[in-house]
Amino acid sequence: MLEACGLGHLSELYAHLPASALLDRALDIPKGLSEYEITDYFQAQAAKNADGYASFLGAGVYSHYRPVLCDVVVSRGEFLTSYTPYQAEIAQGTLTTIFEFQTMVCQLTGMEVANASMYDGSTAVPEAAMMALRITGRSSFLAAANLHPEYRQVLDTAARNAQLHVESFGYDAKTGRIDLADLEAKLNSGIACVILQSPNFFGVVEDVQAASELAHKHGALLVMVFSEAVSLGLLEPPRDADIVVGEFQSFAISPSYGGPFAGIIATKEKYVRQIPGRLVGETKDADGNRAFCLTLSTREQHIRREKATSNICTNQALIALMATVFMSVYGKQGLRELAQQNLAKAHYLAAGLDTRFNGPFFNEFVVTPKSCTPEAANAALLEKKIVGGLPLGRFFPELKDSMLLCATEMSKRADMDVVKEVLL
Amino acid sequence: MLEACGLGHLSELYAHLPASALLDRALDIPKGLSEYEITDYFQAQAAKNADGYASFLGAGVYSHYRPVLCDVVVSRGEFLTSYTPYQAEIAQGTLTTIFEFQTMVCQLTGMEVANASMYDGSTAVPEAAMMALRITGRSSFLAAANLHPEYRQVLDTAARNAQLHVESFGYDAKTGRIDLADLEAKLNSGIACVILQSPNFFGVVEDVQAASELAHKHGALLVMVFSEAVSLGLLEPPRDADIVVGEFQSFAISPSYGGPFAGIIATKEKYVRQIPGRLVGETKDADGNRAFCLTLSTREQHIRREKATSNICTNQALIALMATVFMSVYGKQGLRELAQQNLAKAHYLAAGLDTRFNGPFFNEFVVTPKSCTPEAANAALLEKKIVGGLPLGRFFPELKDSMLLCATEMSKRADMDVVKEVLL
Amino acid sequence: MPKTLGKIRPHFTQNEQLLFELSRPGKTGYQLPELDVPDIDAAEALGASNVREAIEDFPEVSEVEVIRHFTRLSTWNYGIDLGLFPLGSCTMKYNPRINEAVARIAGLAWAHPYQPESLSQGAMEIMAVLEHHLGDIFGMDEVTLQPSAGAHGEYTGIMLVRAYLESQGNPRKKVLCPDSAHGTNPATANIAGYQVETLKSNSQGMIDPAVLAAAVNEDVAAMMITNPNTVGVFEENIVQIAGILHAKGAQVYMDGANLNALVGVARPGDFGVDVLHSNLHKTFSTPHGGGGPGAGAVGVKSHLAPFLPGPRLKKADGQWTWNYDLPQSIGRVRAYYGNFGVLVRALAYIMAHGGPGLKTATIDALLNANYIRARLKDHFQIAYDAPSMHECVFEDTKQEKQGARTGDIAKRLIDYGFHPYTVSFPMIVHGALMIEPTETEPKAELDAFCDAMIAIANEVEADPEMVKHAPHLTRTSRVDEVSAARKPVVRWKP
Amino acid sequence: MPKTLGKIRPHFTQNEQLLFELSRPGKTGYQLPELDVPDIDAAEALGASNVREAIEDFPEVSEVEVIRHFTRLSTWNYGIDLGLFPLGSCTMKYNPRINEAVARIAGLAWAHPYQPESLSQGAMEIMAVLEHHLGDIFGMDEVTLQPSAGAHGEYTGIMLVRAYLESQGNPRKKVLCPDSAHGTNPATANIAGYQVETLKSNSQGMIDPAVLAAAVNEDVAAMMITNPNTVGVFEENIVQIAGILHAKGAQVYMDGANLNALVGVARPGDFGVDVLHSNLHKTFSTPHGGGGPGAGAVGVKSHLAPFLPGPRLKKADGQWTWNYDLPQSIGRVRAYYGNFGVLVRALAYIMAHGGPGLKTATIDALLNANYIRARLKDHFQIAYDAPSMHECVFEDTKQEKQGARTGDIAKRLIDYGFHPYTVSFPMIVHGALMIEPTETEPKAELDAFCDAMIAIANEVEADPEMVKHAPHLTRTSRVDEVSAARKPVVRWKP
Ligand SMILES: Cc1ncc(COP(=O)(O)O)c(C=O)c1O
Ligand SMILES: Cc1ncc(COP(=O)(O)O)c(C=O)c1O
Repeated sequence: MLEACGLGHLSELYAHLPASALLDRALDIPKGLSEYEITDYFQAQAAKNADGYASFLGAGVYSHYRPVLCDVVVSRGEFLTSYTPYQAEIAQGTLTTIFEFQTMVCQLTGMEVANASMYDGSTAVPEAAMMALRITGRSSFLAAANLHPEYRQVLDTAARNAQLHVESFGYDAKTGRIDLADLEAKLNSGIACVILQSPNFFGVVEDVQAASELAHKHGALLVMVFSEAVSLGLLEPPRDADIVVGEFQSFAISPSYGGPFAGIIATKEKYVRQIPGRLVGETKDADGNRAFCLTLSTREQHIRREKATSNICTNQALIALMATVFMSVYGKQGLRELAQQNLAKAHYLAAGLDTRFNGPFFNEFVVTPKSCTPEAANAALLEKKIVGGLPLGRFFPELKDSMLLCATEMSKRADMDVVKEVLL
Repeated sequence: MLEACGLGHLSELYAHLPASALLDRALDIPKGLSEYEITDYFQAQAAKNADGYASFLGAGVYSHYRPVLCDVVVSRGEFLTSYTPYQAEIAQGTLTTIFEFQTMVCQLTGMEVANASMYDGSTAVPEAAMMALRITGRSSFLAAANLHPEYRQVLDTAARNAQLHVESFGYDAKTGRIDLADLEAKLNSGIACVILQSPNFFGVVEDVQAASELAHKHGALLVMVFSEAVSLGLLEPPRDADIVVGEFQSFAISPSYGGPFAGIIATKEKYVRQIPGRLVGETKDADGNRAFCLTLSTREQHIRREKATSNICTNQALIALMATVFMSVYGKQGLRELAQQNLAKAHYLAAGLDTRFNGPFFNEFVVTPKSCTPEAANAALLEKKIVGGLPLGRFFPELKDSMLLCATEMSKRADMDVVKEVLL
Repeated sequence: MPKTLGKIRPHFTQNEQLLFELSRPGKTGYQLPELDVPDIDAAEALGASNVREAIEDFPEVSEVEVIRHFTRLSTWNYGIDLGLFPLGSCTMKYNPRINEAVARIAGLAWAHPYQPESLSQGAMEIMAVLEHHLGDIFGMDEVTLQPSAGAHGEYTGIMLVRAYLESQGNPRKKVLCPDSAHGTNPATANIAGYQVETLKSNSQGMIDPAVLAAAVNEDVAAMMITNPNTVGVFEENIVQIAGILHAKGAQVYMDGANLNALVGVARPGDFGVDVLHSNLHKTFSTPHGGGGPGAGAVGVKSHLAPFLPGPRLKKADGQWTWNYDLPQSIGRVRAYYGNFGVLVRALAYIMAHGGPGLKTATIDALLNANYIRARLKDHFQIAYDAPSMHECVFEDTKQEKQGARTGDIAKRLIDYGFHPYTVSFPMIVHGALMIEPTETEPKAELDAFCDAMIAIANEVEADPEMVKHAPHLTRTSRVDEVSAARKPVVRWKP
Repeated sequence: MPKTLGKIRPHFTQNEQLLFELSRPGKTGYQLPELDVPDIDAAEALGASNVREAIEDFPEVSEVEVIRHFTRLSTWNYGIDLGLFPLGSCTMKYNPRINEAVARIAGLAWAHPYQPESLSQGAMEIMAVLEHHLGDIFGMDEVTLQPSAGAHGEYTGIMLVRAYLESQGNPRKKVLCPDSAHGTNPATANIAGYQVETLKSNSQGMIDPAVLAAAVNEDVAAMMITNPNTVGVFEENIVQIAGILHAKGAQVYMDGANLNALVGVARPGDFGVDVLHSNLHKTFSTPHGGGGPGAGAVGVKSHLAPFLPGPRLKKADGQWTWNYDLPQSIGRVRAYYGNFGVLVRALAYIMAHGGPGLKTATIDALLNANYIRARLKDHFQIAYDAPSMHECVFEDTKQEKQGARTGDIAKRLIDYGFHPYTVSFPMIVHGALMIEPTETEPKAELDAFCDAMIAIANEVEADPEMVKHAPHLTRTSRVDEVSAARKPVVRWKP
C-alpha cells in the first residue's frame, strides 16, 4: 500500500508537518490491554461505586426498569454504527424511528412538532430561551426558583455569556408551587418567556395553565420544562405552553453517572422554523413510496452557518431510539400504569413523613427528617445499603433541613419502610 | 378471528378433546411476573451460587475469556431466532457459518470431515462408538480408564441398553498416560474401537500415535476424545485417529452449570456416510452462485428413519456459531498464543507441588496436597474466595488423596500463589 | 418485477467471502493479557513431537472483519424477529429477550458444574422449580432435565421403558410407531435396540384402535405417540389407545413436540401417557438458534421414576444436593446435569406467563392455526377433516395438477417474505403443507401470510413455471441440493 | 440488472408500517410488577384537572411486534458493521464492542450523579484518568469532559475565550473562521455572541498567513482553526498562524474533529493551540448511533483553566471530590458531569490501544487515505495538491461535464453497497467528494471501494442518466428532499 502511495516509509506520511509540531516522544499511555484486562479494570472501578444499593435519589435522574428490548434494539449494528441519516436511501431505519420519536414526543407533550433530540434536559432550556428570544424579539427571561438548579445554572451560563438577563420568580413556601403573584409582578414587556418546570424540582405539579395565562397576557411565551418523563403518562400535558423542553432519561436510559441522556424540544407548528436541531420529515421516493429524510435544514448550522437556530450537530439519536423502544413497549396503557405505580409508591413513602410542601406531587417530594439532619439520615440509610435522598441545602439554603426523596416502580416496600423509619 | 373460524367461544377450540383428558383446574403455577421480578428472581438464585470466586476447576469445563464479539454475533435475531437451515435460500447465513465451523474443526483435529455439531463431548463418545461398530461390524469397545468419567458413564448407559460390551484399559500410575501394554493385551478382533482421551482426564497428553498403531494392528478404529479444545492450538492433532470427538466448550461457551455446550465429531472422508447428525455441503444456486445446503441427509432420521446413523435432530448450532466466532477472533496466531498461555500458567501453578503423574500435561494436572485431604484444602481455599480443584476420590478411589487442578489464561498469579501455599 | 411484493421490497445485501478467503498472513483480531508468570518452552514441556505446526489455513482476520463477516452473513438469514416462521412441528414462537438476559447473569452463566453444592444452590433451585412446574404441566410424577434435545429425550424415555420392562422380567422386542411419526421416533427406537413396527393411520390421520389392537402383543414394549399428532390432530381415542397398550403391558411414550397445543388445557399424564419428552426449545420458547441448543425434559409416571438418569436433585436439611445413589437408574445420558442455560430460559418463560398466561398462550395458538385453516381451506386441500389443534396440514393435490408441488409453493413463499411451512412432512399426507403459526403472531402477520398463500395459489394457476423456479427475489436462487449430495464438499480447501 | 454488482447482491427486506399504524386497541407488550403498596386515586392525589386522558394515538403493540418493528427497520439502514463508511470529517471507524460491554457494567451504568462521592470513586477515577490521557494526547494542560458533543465543546471553548479576554479587560468582538470551516464553527461563534469573519483559503485550501495578518486586530477574540483542515490537509503554517494571532492577543481555537490524523504524532498544544475540542465519538471510537450521543472534551492551556466549567475533579486525601469552588468559572454547560457513558467507552478505547497502538492507528489512517487518493486520482480531480492526511478530497469537475454531480455519484455508490463519502463539503471545493476511510478498514474493503468509484466514473461517461437517477438497488429509491422541506410533515397523524 505504501508503494501504491509512492512512499518508501510510513513516517513519510507526516514528514511534511512542521518539525516543531511533531511529538518527539511516545505518548505517556501504557501499552494496549486485552479485553479481559479492560473488563477487569472497569469492574474494579464499578465496585468502588454504589452497586447493589437501593436508592431514593431522583432530582432529574430516575431509576426506572429498562425493558430488555431497549438494549437489544440499540445493540443492533445497523443502528449502533450508523451515522446521522444524511443519506436517506440507506438510512430509512434511523429516519423512521426518529419520525416515530418526534410523533410520540408530540403525543406526550400535547405539542405539534418536536425535533429529533437535544443533548439533555438542561441544555434544552437555553435553547428554548433563545428560541423565545427569536420569536418575541425580547431578551429577558423569568425562571421559576423551583426549576432544576443545574438546569438553571446552564441557562445562566448561556445568558451570562450572551449578556442576557434571567430573573427568578419565587415559589410558595406552603405548596412548593410557583408564586403566581411574584410571577405576575415580575412580568413585563421585555420578558421573552417564562420558564417553569412541572413536576418541579420539588416534585410538585404546577398549575401550568395559570402561569401560561399570565405569560401570554404580557406577550411572553411559556416554556415548560420537565425532568421526569414518566409523569407524562398521567399528567395533563402542557397544551398551553408554547415550548416544551425536557429530559427523556426516565425512558430506558440508565443513570450512567449523569449521561448520556436525551433532551427533547417541542413546540407549536407555527414555530417550527425556529426549532433548533434536526427534524425528520415525511416525503416520497422516486417510485412514490413513503420515505423520510432530514428536513428544514436551512435552520441548521451546516447550511445556515452563523445564522443557524443553534450550533447543535450531533444529538442523542441512539438514546432517543432507546426511549422510542421504551415507549413502544409500554405503549398507551403501560405508560399510564407505570406512572400510576410511581404515584402510588411515592405516596406510600411520603405517608406519615414530615413533608415540606402540600402541593400535589408525582413521584418526588421534599421531606424534613424529624430528628436529624438530612445528612445524618442518609448516613444511617447507607449503613443499610440504601442511598437516601438529596439534601437540599446545597441548592436551597432555606431548605437545608430537608431532602428530596423519590420513589419509582422499582422501589420496594421493604426498603421504603426502612427509609420511613429513619426519617420519622 | 373466532368468527372466521366458525366458532362462538374459545373453549370450542378444544371441546372435541375427551373430557377425561381435559385439565379441570388451573395449573399450579403462580400468575405471570414482570421482567423486573424475573430478573430479581434469577439474580437472587445467582447470588446463591459461587459468584466472584477465582476457580481452578477444569475436568471438562474450562473458564476461558470470552471475546465480546461472540455474544454480539449470537445475539443477532437473524441467527438467534432462526431454525435449522432446511430452506437454504433464506438460511445462507447459518449454512455458511456451519460450513466454516466444519472446516475449522477439520483444521484443528487433522481430520477430513466434521459435522455441524453434537450435543456435547460426552454424547459424542457413544456416537463415535456406534459409528465404529457400523464401520467395523464389531461390537466391543475398549475405553481408557483415564477417559472423562462422565463421558464413560454416558457410553456405559448406551452400551448397557444396547447390550454392547465396553472394557477399560488401565493407565500408568507414574505417567498418568494409558498403559499401552494393557491396551495391547485387551485388543482382539472383536474390538470395534479404542477410545482414548488426550489430554486425558488427568490433563496428561497421550501418545495417540502409539495407541492408534496398536488399534489398527487389530483392525480396530481409534477414537480420540478431547475435552479441552484450547489444547488443539498447541498439540499435534491426532492425525492417526479414525474418529475424533470432543467438546468445544472452551471456545467462548460459558460453563453454565454444565451446558449447553457443543460436541464435535470428525473423521476421515471415507467414513463420511457413517457420520451422525447434520452436514453442510457446498453447491450452487440456479444462477451459478456458490451456495450451501444441508447434505447427505439420507444418513439422517428425517429421511432414513429407523435406519438413520443416529437419532440426533436438533444439535447445538448457536453454540457452534459462538465457537466459530471465537476461532475467528483468535485465529491462527491467537489460538496458539492462548494455548501457550494456558500451558505456562498451569506449569507455574504445578511447580513445586506434589504432582501425582509425570507425563506431559497441558493446563490440568493431578496434585496431592502435602498436609491435608483435597477436601480440606478446598475448604481452606473457599475461605479465600477460591474454588479449588476437583477431589478425585469420587471417580478414582485410588486417587482419593489427590485432586485435579486447572489453570487457564484467566488464572491470576496472585490466586495461584494462594493455592500453592495451601497445597504445599 | 414490481418493487413491492406483499410485505417485502428488494434491497441489497453485502456479499462476503469465507473466513479462509478473507484471511491474510499475520492479521489478528485478538489481544491476550500479558503473561504474569514465566513463559515456558512448549516443546520442552510437552515433547517436541506433541507440539503442532501452525494450524494450516486457519483464519487470520482483524476484529472489524470478524464483526462484518458475521453481520453480513446474518443478513442472508431469516428469523422470527423478522416475521412469521410457520414451520409445522417446530413451534417457532417469539423468543423473549428477558430469557437471554437472565441466562447471562454471571452467577448462572459462570457456574461450574463441579463447584461445591453449597455454592450451587441457586442453580439447583432453578432446576428443581422447573422440574416441579413441568411435572404439573405434563401431569407426570417426576421429571428429568438431563436430555439435551427432543430426540435425546426420546432415547432416554425408551431406555427407561426398557429398564422398567427388564425389571419386570422382559425388555420385549418392538416399539410401535404410527406412519405419521416424526423420523426421530423410529430412529430412537432403533438405536435403543428395538425393532420398529409402523402402524397405518386411519382416514383422519389418527391411530386406528383396531389396527393397534391387532398389533399389540407381549413383544411390544411401547408405542410412541405424538399428540396432537403430526397432522395437528388430537388423538381422540387416546384413552382407549392407552388402555389397549396397558392391557398388554406395553408403555405409552408420548412425543411432546406438540405440547404447545395442550399446556394448561390437557395433560398427557391424565390421558394415559407413561413417559413423554417435551422440547423446551419449542413449547417453552427457548431460541432455536439455527438448529440448537435445545433441551428435552422427560416426564414419567412413578413406576418409571426409579430408572431415571442420575444424578437426581434431592432436598436434605433445606439444602439441595445431587443424589447419585440410584441403584436402578439407567445411568447418565450426558455429562453434568443438562443444558442448564436452556433450562433457565424455559423457567423464565413459565414465570413470565404464569399458570393463567400459559393456558391463554395455548388457546391463542389453537386460534391462530384454526384461523389460517379457515382462510386457506378454499385454496388448498385440507389433509384431514378432523379439527386442527395448533397447526393445520394441507396437501398439494390442487396445485399438483399444474405441476407445482408443496416444495415449489414453499420456495415462492420466500419471495413473499415468509419462511416456508414444513414441506412434505408428515409423509402420509400427499405433498404436505404443514403450518404452525404459534400464539405469538399478530393477526396482521397471519393475514399477510394467508394473502401470500392465496396469491401463490393463483400464481400456480396463472404461471406455474414461475412458481416452480422460485425464489426470485432472494440473493440466493434455488439451491441445487442434488449436486451437493452427489459429490459432497463439506469443508473448505485452499 | 446482473445479480451481483461489486460487493452486493439483491435480496429482500421486510416492509413495515409505523408503530401508530400497527397499533390495535388494547394490545400491550409490557408487564409491571404487582404493586406492593396500596394503589391510590390519581385524580385525588393530583387534582382531577391535572390527570390526563389516555394518550391519544400512542402505540399499542405486542412485544413481538416491537422487536420485529425495530429489527425490520434496522435492515433498511447501513452501518460500519456492514462495511466501509467513508464519510469525510466523521471518522467512522470500527466501534469496538468491548466498549459497549464495559459501559453496561451495573456499577457504572446505574451510578446516580448525586450518589455520595464516597460511593462514586470509581466513576470519578475513570473521568480523571481520561482527562489525564487526553491532556497528554492534546498537549494541553487541563481538560473538561462536560460538553456533550463537538459543537457543545466549541461553544464551551469560545465561552472560555470570552471569559479569559474579559478577565484581561476586553472580551473583543470577532471570531475568524476560514471559509473551509465546518458549519458549527460560525454557528458557535455567533451563539457565543461574536461576529463571524470568514477568511478566504489559499490555493492549497489552507489559511493564508497574509490574509490572516491583514484581518487580525484588537477586535479579534479568536480564530477557529480545524487542523488537519476540512480538506484533509495539515495547516503547514500553523505555528506562524498562531504567532500572528497571539501577537494581537487573540486566542487559537482548534476544532479537533480531525484529531484522528494526529494522535501520537503531533499535539495541538505543541503547535500553538490555546483551546480545542475533540469529538470522542470520532477519534476515540464511541459509536455514532445514527447521530449521537457524543462527547466533546475540551482541552485548554493553563491560562484558560480557571474559567473551565464546574464542577472540577480534585483529589484530596486520596479521595476524588467535586470542586465547586471555582470563582472564575464560566459556569456549567450542562447538568451533572458530562456524557459519562461515552467517556467510559473512550477510555476503554485508549486503554485497548495504549500509547503505541494509538500512534499506529493514526499512521494507518493516513496510509488508508493516501492509498485511496493514489488509486482514485486518475479518475477524479483531486481538490488540492497538498499532501493528504487522514482524508482526501476530490472535486466533481470531470464528472460534471457529463451532468453528474458529487451527489449523484454518492447515490450510485450506494448501489455498490457503500455508504457515500461526505457530499459537497467543504463548500470551497467545487462539488466536493470528501473521503475518510479511517484506520480500521482492511485493504480488501478499500480496494472494493476504489473499484466501485472507478466503475462509477466509467458509468458517468457511458450512461450519466443512469447515475443521475441512482440508487437503483435500494428498497428506497432517490428521496425527494425538496418536497419534504416545502410542506414539512414532521409527525404522524391519523
Ligand atoms: C414431532 C417431533 N418429534 C421429535 C422432534 C425432535 O426433537 P429435537 O429436534 O429437539 O431433537 C421434533 C423436532 O423437530 C419433532 O417435530
Ligand atoms: C469539522 C467538524 N467540526 C465540528 C463538528 C461538530 O461536532 P458534533 O457533531 O460532535 O457536534 C463536526 C462533526 O460533524 C465536524 O466534522
